[in-house]
Amino acid sequence: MAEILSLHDAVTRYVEDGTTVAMEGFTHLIPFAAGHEVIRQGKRDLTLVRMTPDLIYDQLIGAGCAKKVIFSWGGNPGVGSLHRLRDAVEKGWPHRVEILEHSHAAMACAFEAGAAGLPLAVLRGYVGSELPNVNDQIKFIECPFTGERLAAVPSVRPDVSIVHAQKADRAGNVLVEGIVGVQKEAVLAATHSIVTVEEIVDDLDTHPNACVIPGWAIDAIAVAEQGSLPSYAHGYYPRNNRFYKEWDAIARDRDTFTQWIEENVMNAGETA
Amino acid sequence: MAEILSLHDAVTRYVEDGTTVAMEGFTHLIPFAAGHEVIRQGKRDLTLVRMTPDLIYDQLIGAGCAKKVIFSWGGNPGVGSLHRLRDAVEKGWPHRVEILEHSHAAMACAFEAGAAGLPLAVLRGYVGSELPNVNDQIKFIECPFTGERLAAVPSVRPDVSIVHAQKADRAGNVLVEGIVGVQKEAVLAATHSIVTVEEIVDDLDTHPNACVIPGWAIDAIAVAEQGSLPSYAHGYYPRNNRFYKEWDAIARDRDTFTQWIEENVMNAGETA
Amino acid sequence: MSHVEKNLDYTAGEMMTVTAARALENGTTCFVGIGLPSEAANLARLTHAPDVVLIYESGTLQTKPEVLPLSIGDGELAETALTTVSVPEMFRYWLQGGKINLGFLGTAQIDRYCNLNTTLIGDYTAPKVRLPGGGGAPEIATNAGEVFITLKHSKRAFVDQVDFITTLGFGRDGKGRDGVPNIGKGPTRVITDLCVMKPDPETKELVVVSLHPGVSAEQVQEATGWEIRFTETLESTPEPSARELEVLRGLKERTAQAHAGQ
Amino acid sequence: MSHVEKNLDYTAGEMMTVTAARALENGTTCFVGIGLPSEAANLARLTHAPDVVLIYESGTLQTKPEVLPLSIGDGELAETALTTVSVPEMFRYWLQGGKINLGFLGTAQIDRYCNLNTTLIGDYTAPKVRLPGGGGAPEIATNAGEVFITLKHSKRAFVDQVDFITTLGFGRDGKGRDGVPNIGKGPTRVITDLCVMKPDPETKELVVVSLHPGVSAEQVQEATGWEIRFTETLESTPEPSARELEVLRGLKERTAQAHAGQ
Repeated sequence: MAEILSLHDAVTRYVEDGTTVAMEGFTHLIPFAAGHEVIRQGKRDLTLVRMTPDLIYDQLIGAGCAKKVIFSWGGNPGVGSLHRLRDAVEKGWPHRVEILEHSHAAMACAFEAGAAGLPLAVLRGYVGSELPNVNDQIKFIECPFTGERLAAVPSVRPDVSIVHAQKADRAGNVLVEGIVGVQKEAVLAATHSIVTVEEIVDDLDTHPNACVIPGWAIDAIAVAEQGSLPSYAHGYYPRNNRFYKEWDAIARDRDTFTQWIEENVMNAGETA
Repeated sequence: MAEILSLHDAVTRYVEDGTTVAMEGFTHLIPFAAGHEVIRQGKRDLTLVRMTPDLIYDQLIGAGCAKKVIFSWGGNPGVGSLHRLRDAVEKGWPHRVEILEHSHAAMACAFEAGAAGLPLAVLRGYVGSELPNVNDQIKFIECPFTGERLAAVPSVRPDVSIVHAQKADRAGNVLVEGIVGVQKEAVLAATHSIVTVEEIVDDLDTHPNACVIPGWAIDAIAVAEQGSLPSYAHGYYPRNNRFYKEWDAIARDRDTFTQWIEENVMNAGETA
Repeated sequence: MSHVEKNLDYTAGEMMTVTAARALENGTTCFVGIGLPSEAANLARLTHAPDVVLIYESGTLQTKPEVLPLSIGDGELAETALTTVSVPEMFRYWLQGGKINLGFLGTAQIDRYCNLNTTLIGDYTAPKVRLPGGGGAPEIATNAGEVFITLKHSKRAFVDQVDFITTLGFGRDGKGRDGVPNIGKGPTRVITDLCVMKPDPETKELVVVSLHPGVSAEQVQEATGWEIRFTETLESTPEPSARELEVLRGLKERTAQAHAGQ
Repeated sequence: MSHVEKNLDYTAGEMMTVTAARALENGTTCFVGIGLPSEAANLARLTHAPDVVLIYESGTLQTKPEVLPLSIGDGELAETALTTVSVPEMFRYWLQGGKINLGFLGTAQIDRYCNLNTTLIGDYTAPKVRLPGGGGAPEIATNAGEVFITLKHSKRAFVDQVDFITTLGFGRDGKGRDGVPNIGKGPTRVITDLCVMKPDPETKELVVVSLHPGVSAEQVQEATGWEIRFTETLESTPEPSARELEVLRGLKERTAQAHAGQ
C-alpha cells in the first residue's frame, strides 16, 4: 500500500548505496526532482537503468552516484551528446562507469518482461547488429515451433523504480497520461517503487481504460510540484526545450557542471 | 486502409470456407451480428479461435460452420454448459469438431505474441496441469539466463479477426472502450480484420491513451447497430443476462436450437 | 443436509458463502473466480474487508460491483473498477507479475490433493461430460500467492483422483509443487457447505479442520469420495451474523432484480 | 559546397530535406527518427503526402505536429496523435508486428553496405568518441518494410567500414540479410545534401543514382570515404518547388519560435 512520504524520506528509505535504480519516463515525466534528491543524499555505486539516460542520468553520473548504466540511447535529445556520460566512459571522470547497452526494442521488452514476472524477454531483434558482441546479456534462442532464431535478454527487475506522474488520489492510486513510456512497467517490475506526483487529489477523474497504477502496487508517493522539469508533465507544463539546449554548454565542462549541481541541486532545497 | 462495407460484403470478402477466424470480445462487445452473417452465408470448415467460445461459437458450431475450435474456457458464463459445443464434442452433432484447448493465460499471451509478430509466446504457465498431455502445441523451453523451465505456445495469427467496437470515424479509426479483452491483439495479429461498430462518427472524441485501432491497421468496417447483443457495448446497451440464461434451454435441444437459428438468424435479415 | 437448531435461520449455502467471505482478509489483492468465489469476495468487501482489492480476469482492476456479475466481464465490473486493462496485461502484469495475494476459485471436481478438474468427466478423447475447461485457473493456482477454493460438498465433486488435472493443487502424489521455482503456496483452504478443509502441512492431503454448525463428521464422509481425515483439534465453524446474512441477501436480491430486468 | 546557378535560392540542407520528403509516398506508415528524418517526414505530410502516417518511438501513433519536436517525445507529438501507446507496445505491436512500411533514420556513420554506426568511434572498450547508441534503429532497420536514411555527406560520416555495426544495412559483405526470415528489405535509399544513393540490387553496395543540382560527381567522391560508384543512368535531382521551400521554412520558423519560448 502506497505511503505518502516526503521525497527526502522516500529516497532515504528505498535508495541505498549499491541499489539498482530505474528512473523512467520516456522524454515525458522524467523524475528530475527525485534524481536531484538522490544526488543531494550522496548515494553511491548505483546501477542506473533507463532507456534514455537523458539529462537526469548525466547529472547523476557527473555527481558521482553511478557505478553502472544500463541504457539504449544515451544522448541529449535533439541537441547532441550527454557530456557527463561521455566523460565518464571516455575519460573516467569522476570515476569509470561501466555500461551495458541495448536497443530500445530490447529494453522496452525487458521492462515488459520484468512487469510480467518473467526472467527473460524474447524479441525479433539484434539481427546483424554488433551489440551482441559487446553485451553478453544478449543471447539467442530457437523457437520450438518454427525453428526461428530469436533474441533473448534478461528482464529488467530493479530494486527500486522511480517515476513521476500527474496525480495521485489519497489512496495512492496514480494517473499517468500522455506519453506513458515504460513507467507502469518500471513500477511493476521493481521490488520497490517511488512515484512523485504534481499533486494529490480527491478523485483522479479519469476514463475507463486510463493508465492508472493502483496504490497497492506502489511503495511511496511523494509530492514534487514541477518535479519533472526540464522534462514536462502533460496537462501541467511544457518541456523546457531551451534548457535542454543550454545543458550542452553547462555539461561540456567539468567545472561549470559542478557549479551548476552545487547551485541548483545541493543548495537548492528539497523542491529542486 | 479500412474500407467501409456492408456486413454482408465484409464477410463475403474475407471469410472463406476453411478460414481460421478469431471473433473476439471478452464477454463485452462480442460480434454476434458478424457471427450470424457467417452462419447465414453458410461458411464451412472454419477453425474458430476464441478464448471463451460463448454463445457466438455455440451457434456457429451448432449451425455446422466449425471444423475446429481453439479456446480456453467453453461455458455459458454464470449459467452452465455450451450445449452445442458439448453435443459436437461428445456426440459429433452436427459433425465432429476438433478442439485445441489452452488456459486463458496462454491464450492471452498467444494473442499478444501474434500482435507482436512473434512465432511464440512464453509464460510461467501450465505447471502441474495435464493440459500439455492433450495439447501438443504446448511446449517448454529453458530460460538461457536462469535455467527456469517456461511454457511456450504458438502465437495466434488468424486469417481473419472479427471484433465489435463502439464507434469508428470516417477514416476507419476505431475506439474500443471498457473491457477491451484481446480485441486489439486479435485485429493486429490477423492477416485481415473486420470491425463492426455501433456507429460511424465524425470525431472519436476521446482521451490521450484511449484504445484506438487506426484505420490503416483494419481491412473492413461495417456498421452493425446493437451488433454485440446479447453481449453488450459499454456506453450503448447492457448485457442481456436474461437471454444468456434462456439460451440454456434453447441450446440444450437440437430441434429448438435449429428452429431458433432458422427464425433469428437465417430469416432475420442482415441486422440480426 | 438436514437442518438442525441454529441461532439464526440460514441455509447451508449461506453458511458456505459467509465462511468463505470471512477467510478473506481486508487489504488482500484477490483474483476472483465467477460464481461462488465472486459472491463470497463481494460479501467480504461489503462487510469486514472494505479495502479488499477484487480483480477479475476480464481486466477489471479493483472493482466494486453493486450487484454480482453473472459473467466474468459484466459491465458492472468495468463501471466500478479503478481501471480496466487488456486481458493479456491482466494475466501478464497482474497475475504472473506476482501482484495477486490470493486466487479464489470454484471447481467441478477436486481430489484428495486439491487438484482441480474443470475439463471433463471420462476420457479426454471420448468424454462422458465435457466441462468448460481451464479458463484462468491453471495459472491463478500457480501464480497467486495462495488459493482458496469454494464449492458444494458432494461425492461427485470430491473424488479420490480427479479425471483430469486442469489446475494443480499438489499433484497426484502431493509433491507437485516441490522444487518448482516461483510458484505460489497453492490451495490453503477449501470451504464447502459442510466444512472447512486445509491441506496437511506435510502430506498435502486435505483435512477437515472445522465443521459447520449442525454438520456431523459422518455427513462430510458421506459426501466425500475418499476416506477423509479430520484434524484432532476439529472446530465448529462460527455461525453467520445477522449483519452478514442481511448484506448477503441484499446483494443477491439486487442481483436477481438486475439480471431479470434485461 | 559551392552554390551554383539555380532557379530558386535554397540551401543544400533544404535540397536534402525536400528530396527526402519527396521520397515518402502518401499513405505510407512511417516510423520516424528524430532530427532530419522528422523534418523531412513532416514536410511530406504538409505538402504532397497529407495521409502519411507518422509514428514516433515514444508511442505517438499517427501524429501531426504543428512544430517539429526537439525530442522524440515532445508534448506536441502526443497532443496531435491519434492515440499514444506505451513504448513496449510501440516496439512490439507496431514495429515488430509488421505494421510499419518504412523506417526513416539518420546516423552518425554509414558505410559502403549501408550499415549504420551510432555507437562509437574507435574501440568499444576504449572509445575515442562515445555516441548515443542504438535507440530504436537496430530493430527499425530489420522490422520495417524498408528503410530510408538521410544525413549530411562528409568523409567522417561516409566511411568504408563503420567502426561498429549498430544497425544492419547489408552487413560487412553485403549479404547480411540473405536467408534471414521475417526481415525487411533494409535500406532502399540514402538521401544527402549532395545526392541520392541506392544499394546495387545484386551487391548491395551504395550507388549514386542522382546528383543534386550544381553538385559534381567529384564533390560526392571527395565527401565519401570509399570509391563510390555512380549509376550509368545518373539523374539530376529535381529542384525544390517554391511551395515546398515556403512550407519547410514556415515549419522551421514556427519550430524555432516554439523552442526559444520556453
